Amino acid sequence: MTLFIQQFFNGLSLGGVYCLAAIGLTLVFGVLRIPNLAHGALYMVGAYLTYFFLTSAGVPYILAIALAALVLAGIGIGMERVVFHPLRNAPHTHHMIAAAGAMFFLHSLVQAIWGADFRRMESPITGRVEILGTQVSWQRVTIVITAVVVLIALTWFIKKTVHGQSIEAVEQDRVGASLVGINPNRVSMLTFGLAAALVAVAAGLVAPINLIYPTMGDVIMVKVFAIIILGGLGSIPGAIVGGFTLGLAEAMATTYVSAVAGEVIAFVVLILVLAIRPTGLLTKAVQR
Amino acid sequence: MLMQVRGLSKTFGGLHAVEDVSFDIAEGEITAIIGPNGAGKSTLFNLITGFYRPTAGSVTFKAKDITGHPAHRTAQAGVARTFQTTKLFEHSSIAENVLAGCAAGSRSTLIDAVFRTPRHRREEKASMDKTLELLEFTGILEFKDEIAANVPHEVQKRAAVALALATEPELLLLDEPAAGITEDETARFGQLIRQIVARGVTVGLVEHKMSLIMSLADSILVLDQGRRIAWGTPEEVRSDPRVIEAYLGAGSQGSTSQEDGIQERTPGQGA
Amino acid sequence: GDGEGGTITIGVTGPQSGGGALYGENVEAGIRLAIDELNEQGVTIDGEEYTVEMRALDDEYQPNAAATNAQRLVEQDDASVVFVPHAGGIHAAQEINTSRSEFLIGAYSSDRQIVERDNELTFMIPPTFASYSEPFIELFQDQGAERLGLLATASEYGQQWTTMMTQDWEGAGGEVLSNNNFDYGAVSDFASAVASALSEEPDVILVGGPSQTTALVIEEARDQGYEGGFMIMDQAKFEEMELFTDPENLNNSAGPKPVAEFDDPGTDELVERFAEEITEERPLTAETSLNFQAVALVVKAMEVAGTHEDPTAIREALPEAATEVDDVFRVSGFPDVVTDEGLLISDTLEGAHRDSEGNYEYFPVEIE
Amino acid sequence: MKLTFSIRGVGALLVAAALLFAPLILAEQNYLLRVLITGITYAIAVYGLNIILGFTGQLSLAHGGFFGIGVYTMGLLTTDYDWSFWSALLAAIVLTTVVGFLAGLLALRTREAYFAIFTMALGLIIYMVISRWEDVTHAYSGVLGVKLPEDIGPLDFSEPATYYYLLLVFLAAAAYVTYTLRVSNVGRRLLAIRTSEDLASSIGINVGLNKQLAFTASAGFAGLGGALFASAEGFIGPNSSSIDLTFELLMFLLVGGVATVMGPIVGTLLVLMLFEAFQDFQAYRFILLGPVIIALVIYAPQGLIGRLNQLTFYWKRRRAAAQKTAAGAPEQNSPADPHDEKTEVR
Amino acid sequence: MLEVRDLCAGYDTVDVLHNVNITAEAGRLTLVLGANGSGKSTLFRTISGLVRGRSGSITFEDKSISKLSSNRIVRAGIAHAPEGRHLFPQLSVEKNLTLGNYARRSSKSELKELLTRVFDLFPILQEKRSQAAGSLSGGQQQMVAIGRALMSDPKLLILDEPSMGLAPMVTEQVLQAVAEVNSEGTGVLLAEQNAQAALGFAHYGYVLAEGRVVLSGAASDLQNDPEVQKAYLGV
Ligand SMILES: Nc1ncnc2c1ncn2[C@@H]1O[C@H](COP(=O)(O)OP(=O)(O)OP(=O)(O)O)[C@@H](O)[C@H]1O
Ligand SMILES: Nc1ncnc2c1ncn2[C@@H]1O[C@H](COP(=O)(O)OP(=O)(O)OP(=O)(O)O)[C@@H](O)[C@H]1O
Ligand SMILES: CC(C)C[C@H](N)C(=O)O
Ligand SMILES: [Mg+2]
Ligand SMILES: [Mg+2]
Repeated sequence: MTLFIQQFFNGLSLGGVYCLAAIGLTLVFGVLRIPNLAHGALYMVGAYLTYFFLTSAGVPYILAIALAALVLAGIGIGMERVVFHPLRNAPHTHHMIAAAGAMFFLHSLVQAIWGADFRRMESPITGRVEILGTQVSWQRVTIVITAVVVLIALTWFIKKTVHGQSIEAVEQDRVGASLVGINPNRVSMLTFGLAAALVAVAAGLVAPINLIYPTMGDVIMVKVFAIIILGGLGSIPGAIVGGFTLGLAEAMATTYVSAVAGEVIAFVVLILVLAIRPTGLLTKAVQR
Repeated sequence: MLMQVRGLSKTFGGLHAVEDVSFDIAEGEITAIIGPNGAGKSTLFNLITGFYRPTAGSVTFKAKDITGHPAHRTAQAGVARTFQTTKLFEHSSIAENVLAGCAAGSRSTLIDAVFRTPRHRREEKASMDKTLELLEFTGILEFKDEIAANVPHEVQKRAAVALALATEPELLLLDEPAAGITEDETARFGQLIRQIVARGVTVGLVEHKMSLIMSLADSILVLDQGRRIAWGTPEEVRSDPRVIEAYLGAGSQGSTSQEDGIQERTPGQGA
Repeated sequence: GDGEGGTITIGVTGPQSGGGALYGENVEAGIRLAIDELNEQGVTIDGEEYTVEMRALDDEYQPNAAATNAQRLVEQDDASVVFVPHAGGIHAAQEINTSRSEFLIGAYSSDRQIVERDNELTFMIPPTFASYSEPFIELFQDQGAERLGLLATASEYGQQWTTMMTQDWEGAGGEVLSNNNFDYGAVSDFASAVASALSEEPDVILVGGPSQTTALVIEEARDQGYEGGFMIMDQAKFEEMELFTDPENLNNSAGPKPVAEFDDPGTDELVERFAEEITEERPLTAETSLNFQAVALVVKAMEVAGTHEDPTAIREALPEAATEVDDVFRVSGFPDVVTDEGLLISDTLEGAHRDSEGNYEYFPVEIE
Repeated sequence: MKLTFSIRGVGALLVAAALLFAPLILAEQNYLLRVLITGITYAIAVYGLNIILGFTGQLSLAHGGFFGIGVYTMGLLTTDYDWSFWSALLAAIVLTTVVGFLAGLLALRTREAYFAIFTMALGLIIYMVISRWEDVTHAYSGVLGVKLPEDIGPLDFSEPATYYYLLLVFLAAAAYVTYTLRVSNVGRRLLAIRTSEDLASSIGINVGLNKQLAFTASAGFAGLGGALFASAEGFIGPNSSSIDLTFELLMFLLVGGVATVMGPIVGTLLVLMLFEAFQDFQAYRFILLGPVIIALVIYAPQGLIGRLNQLTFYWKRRRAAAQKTAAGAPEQNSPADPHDEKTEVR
Repeated sequence: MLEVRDLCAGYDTVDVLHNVNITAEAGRLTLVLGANGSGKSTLFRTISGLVRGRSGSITFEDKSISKLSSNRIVRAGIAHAPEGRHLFPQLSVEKNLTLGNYARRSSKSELKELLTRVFDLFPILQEKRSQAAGSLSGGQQQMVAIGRALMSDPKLLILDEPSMGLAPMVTEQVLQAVAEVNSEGTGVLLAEQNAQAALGFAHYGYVLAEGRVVLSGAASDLQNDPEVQKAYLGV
């Protein structure tokens, strides 16, 4: 039973990690419909930036994350301008390949700057808390709480603010959007900037429980794509459900089946869900 | 009767988009369907052609029950349609569009194509001939190499008809074929429809342009809020107070007067 | 020497980008350091002076890319020796090195299959990992350990280690618990796998993958309250792990001996040069030191054979060359013998045990 | 009509001639021949990807996996089970086709992004099975000594050039099938589906069935490519079924030109040669290659062959227009509506 | 208010408009007639910035707008209900409408007023306010498109065949409503196939043929022009 509870919390924190990493992608892929394969690379750059501010520039942890988010937002915007904006009328496959090009570029660039070494980042959030007889680190608790808070704030932002709605409008009809006075370019940039900032926060929080290295984003990215599809594209509640489902499924499969099962479970769940509901768990009413 | 529709219904959530509609389409005639916006006309077409599954009711075509058959089977059985927002293969040329219609019905397989069997060559030739004939017939031959997305509205509408005809249907359902085209053109479109009937294709027509309806239709089905409120000859329908109230409005006389611009129709065999 | 006579190209194909980039960098560092030293000393073959050069291509750890690169190095750069630091690449290169092209493979992988293929143009640089099995088991069983947990990385090499250890541990009368191996590089959070392994209450756990991730796995286990021992596969290095986790977490573990602890004549100098010329951010490890030795060995073999172009002759000269290599190149268990199979045997190889106080003890390991 | 055909015909002939004489030109550069050989096996798989993506518009990310199934069927059957090359080749095609068919039943229920991610998951599962099912696939240890084709009469396939020509035959077949698709009713049906499934089914095209067939055939080609790859390489590992491979295949296709006949081979060889050329920049080559890839996609979104076809098409149009200037025939042009999402295919 | 001078415009390689001159006065209803493909929509798209003009000038309230992007043009006070509608199909009718006010950022009460006006005009939309716009009937979608343009309370309203797909009764209602909006002071630029009815409301009209203005004049003059009568009035 303690094993179960322990794994439950492990799954929960893993789910939190997934959710945090998924948020930006939900915006960019789910809402703007750009399958940004470089999202994982942005996550990685976010981790390096946090690391840089923390160690080389010596600023405090929270500030380091904030600065990294700021810089990464700039990078995200640059990426939108240089890579995706020229492709706005091209099919999504082209976005994918261009994003892959951007991903290669970022991997190489980071390796050129920081080398291929593994790095470890210390978080000031230390110690563990005992919940139901199991030990959970504060860092993990922080991740889960941040994930939930950010997701709620974002849902609110998208649904309730004019800005949020403009993102949806641009996704659905660029011409229509510009005809009501929305600047589609600005919205795209805003979305990319926001997505990048969020993924930097995710990376900054997650980095201390893992390592920093140039390909660290690859693993998480595939899972994150799975999550937002599992939940239903563009659905933020879907991303929450998807993220925590996969986190828990992985923890449980690892415990009660095998480690290999833990690694594949995400994809098996995805396939099962889509086989039954081809448009994901929580989908909007109308398909285009 | 070429087609019999009985008690057809469709609900979306709580909304009865089409409710218990029955009517017939007689062979060789033009059956028009009119009604206010949102009356369920397009939905009715979607039900007949298998794009939606009816919640109740039946559709019989050539004495065979086709209720709920998927769209492609309905099309193969001989029911073609156009869409309200004109749908074409936008990035292909007009000729390629019509060729696609021919290809849809062709029997040849990849094996035929790979080995260039006589059947394949025969079909290729036939498709080409048919395409040119249909473009000529619909009067858009000169646009054959234009990309569909770039030709004027009215050419698109005609191309959509040619594409539908390429599948060699017995029944052609047209959803607002004359929307957005000039009066002048509308009249010529009326002629085209008449020629289609003359080819032996039965036509079902949804349209808001009463000039067209009144001059062409052999019988008219009137829908309002999903229900049938009238079904009969143009004369019957025109004078039906419920139709006037729900659809035509008091100014309806004005629109029918435009009938003059259109040739006298050939009398149908009666509804 | 100036090497007016020409150049000898040592080919390398390894991961320079992607997940294996660091590993590839370390290998290349060893080769580069050796080459610099060799050029300093001068290389004379058949009376002519040569400059040695390294030409390295990126294969992203992919077997077929490695083979293509090797062929390219041989054809375009006239390399007669190509170093390949991963089992897959070595196997793929072995498909062509005696037929479509001719070149000697400097195989840096501890997978024994490499020398079992009767490929006449291969020599295997590191000790086979099978060498560690017996001493590790003895060490922990002497301490009373019975239950072995499995928590290694799920790469080829990890799986083979695990299979070997499972057999040997059971052979020695111990109990092997369920296999919780997972891919260290593909899992975002180790906590679950560690928790599963711990739930069976092992006395000792087999871990191992890249040092850094291994350190994290060990740390996670300690955090979850595990107090038993660790057997650490030879890929992970104590000297690196110490930088990634509180060294106390590593207490009560056995693994390969840190390079810096070897008493070979060249060790100290190489440690110093590594820090100076490569990086101070990470310690010198076996990836670097073993390849360093191997380059010296193979160039010496060229001198002995009197040719730098004939791979067969070079291969045949290896055993003799092993005895003649300069002391600076002897750093971490320099081979005394090169077997016909292509194994490099050193009788000074040792393993390390970090006891519960955090002190290291070394024990002999016999290469098999 | 004739004119365009001949321009394209000449282009195709040039490529064919280059491929035919490559072994003679590359006599001293075996490694480039090796790159070509690998490239051709990939290109065959790319032709497969082209069927599903180019002709029905569905992005499959399972093709690396299908390729892997071909690789391992060939690899395992000719080693552990000692089958002959030819029977293993047949088995590989059959197996991938069957797997493709079964996968299609589920995958094709989804569309667009969902289809892409569904197939990506499928590809990853295939990869996991291959890389973890030790007892059967030998996992990361890989498979050694995959057989080359048995000699046929005087043809000795252990000679790289001979094997190369054998591959060329398969490649030509794949290209020919694609060509036939482009100009036949079967291809028209698929292209119709790609543009609008609703419209396609309204004219009687069985969308589900056609997509299913396309996906199945597409998987079969990937398997064929994989099987040939395994034999050409001799040693195989799980890498040859990875998701990275899928993206490489996709990149080859997009650079060459989706839905074109020559795109797959031109794109594949071009990118591979580009990769080789950039090797000199070592680890940092992607600092250059990344932007190069992005630029290719941005400036030739229809791919190189697609772009060339478009140019010949314009040229033909302009001539036609010039011939009847008097009539003031409207000119062709590409869609300018910012909402147009798909690029032209011809 | 709106001055189009010597405008040439087109797509990639086709020229559609040739030296078009058009003026839309404030508070008046200006009608553009023309056969299919004569360039009406292209003209409107160029004015609202969806298509870039090649030469010539467009000024609105004495400021050049030919270089502005369409979202800036909306802010300047021009609303365009385009051909093809360009709604946001997955958003609710109400969201579509409120987004129509995006450029304006009206206060809550103003927004409510504008919404009421649209709902008064098209009562069915009130009923369907929370339904996704993409699931409406064709005519209902057309109503949303017009309504959305009205929501920005523009100075100049450009309507491209607003009656397309509308039932005859509604067509009249819509034209009536357009006239009403116009009489409240909003300038209107209208393309409409139902020339008969439209000319009745319009002040001034232009006839376009093959991208050129071939005729212009007061609506009443056009109504009596034999050419117009033949081509557009079906007389
Ligand atoms: N997919 C759907 N989901 C929900 N409601 C729908 C859907 N499709 C149609 N409706 C509703 O059903 C009703 C009938 O729509 P339909 O498109 O059949 O009308 P119509 O008679 O063709 O009108 P129009 O003349 O405007 O084209 C409308 O109220 C519409 O909102
Ligand atoms: N996106 C486009 N690309 C190329 N040509 C186009 C495009 N859109 C329209 N055209 C062409 O421009 C010309 C003018 O079209 P436009 O749509 O402006 O005419 P219109 O008067 O609005 O006609 P309609 O009554 O059919 O709406 C036509 O010949 C048309 O084929
Ligand atoms: C420890 C190393 C010598 C093993 C190496 N990672 C390999 O691929 O075989
Ligand atoms: Mg309708
Ligand atoms: Mg228009």
